[in-house]
Amino acid sequence: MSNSIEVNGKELATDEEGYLENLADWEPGVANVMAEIDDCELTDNHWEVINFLREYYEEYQIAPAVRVLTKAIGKKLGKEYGNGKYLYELYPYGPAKQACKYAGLPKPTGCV
Amino acid sequence: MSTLNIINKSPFEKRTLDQCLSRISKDDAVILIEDAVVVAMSGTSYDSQLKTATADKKLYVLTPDLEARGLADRSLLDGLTAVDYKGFVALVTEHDRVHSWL
Amino acid sequence: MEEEYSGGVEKKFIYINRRVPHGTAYAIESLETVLIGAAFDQDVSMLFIDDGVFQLKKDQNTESIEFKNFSKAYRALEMYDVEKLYVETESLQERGLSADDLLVGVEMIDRARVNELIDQQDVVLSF
Amino acid sequence: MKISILVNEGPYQHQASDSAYQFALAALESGHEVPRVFFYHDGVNNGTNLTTPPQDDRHIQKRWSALAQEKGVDLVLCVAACQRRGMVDEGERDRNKKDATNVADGFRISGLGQLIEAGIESDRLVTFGD
Repeated sequence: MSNSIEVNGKELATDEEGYLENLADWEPGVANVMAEIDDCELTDNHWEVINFLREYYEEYQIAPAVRVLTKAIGKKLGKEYGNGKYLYELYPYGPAKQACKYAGLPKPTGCV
Repeated sequence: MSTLNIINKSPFEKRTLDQCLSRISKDDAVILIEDAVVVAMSGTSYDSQLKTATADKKLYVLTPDLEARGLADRSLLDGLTAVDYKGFVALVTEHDRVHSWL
Repeated sequence: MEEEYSGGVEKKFIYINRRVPHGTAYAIESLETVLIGAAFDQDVSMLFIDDGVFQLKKDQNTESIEFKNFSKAYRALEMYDVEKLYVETESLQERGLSADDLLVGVEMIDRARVNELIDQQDVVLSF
Repeated sequence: MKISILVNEGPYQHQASDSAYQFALAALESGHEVPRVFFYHDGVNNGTNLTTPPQDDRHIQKRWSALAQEKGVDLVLCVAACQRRGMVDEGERDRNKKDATNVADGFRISGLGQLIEAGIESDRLVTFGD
């Protein structure tokens, strides 16, 4: 029944959708392994988002809303990147779901 | 513009009623429901404080909750009006907003 | 209201917080509502009175009780365009606190003015 | 007038859910609309179909469900509160790989946005809780 991924020789428990059970298990290798499973190669642009999410979560203890994320990315990388289209191209399964998963943030509740 | 304030706690246990009364204006109203109805009768230690409040504000009490607590036949504090659920609904519509002091 | 909210109805919402955090879930659930509600582009205010002022107390450390330290999220409210945070002066004073004890910038408001603030609102959510 | 309701407490422990129900009934009888009742915090427990109160007690869940079926009141359970408290509909069962559901007829699970929307679209929002 239990799910897990293997990262640098360590077995890390995940839930059925692939989110880490224990957020403290996160290390950069986690994102790479998860992306591999999704057939996705992580570029620097992907990492920008992952790092932003981790810093944001560390500071505020919440995952940012997508519009807060887009605004922040736009501020960081330039206006042309500050839109949902850019984020969805990077994370076709949805920035909230997929990027949060790679970044080791809690699974969004599906609120709104 | 006026607010209907809902109080549902006994003032003998919680300070909610005091906290509400210290902030609302004379155009506002208060309805006592659930356990808050225990302060609606005359002769409690809240008597004088509530009389001061009813001097310029409208106070109501929900009859079904009063009945359930065996207090329906006691004389209500002067200036306090008893309403049923339909009366409660009417109060909600007559005021601009409702604030439940939970 | 005839219009749909998507049609641009903007109402004034006030979230009134009157409880100490952690003993009950009201503080965090109020905050979650505000954060979700921010997506609706309404005019949002948060008011902290009575024990609610403790929600904004600096230096909360919830590690030992194994709770999430959601107090940090109040500092994110600005990014959600929730900029109107009011704290009642008397509530702070009664509890031996001052504005310096708070983890975020707020507007102090006297008890006598609380009613004025509530009187401007369309919807009151109290937790 | 459109009057929506917020219920923050579960059944039986506190009078809040009963008060909300009596209020909703009176509002409908007075000719008002009750477009939505939103259940938050422990209030989501009002929507479980697994309760079996004794026959001489009121059946809080069935009463709410009847209100939904007979009067078209939209009963919404907050998804985040449901996930914490084990309220599961088919969507949540599949999404979180649980093996059962317990959301009663007439109730649906959705987000907090439904509460905000009720606040925007209704003329009044009345809260019942502890």
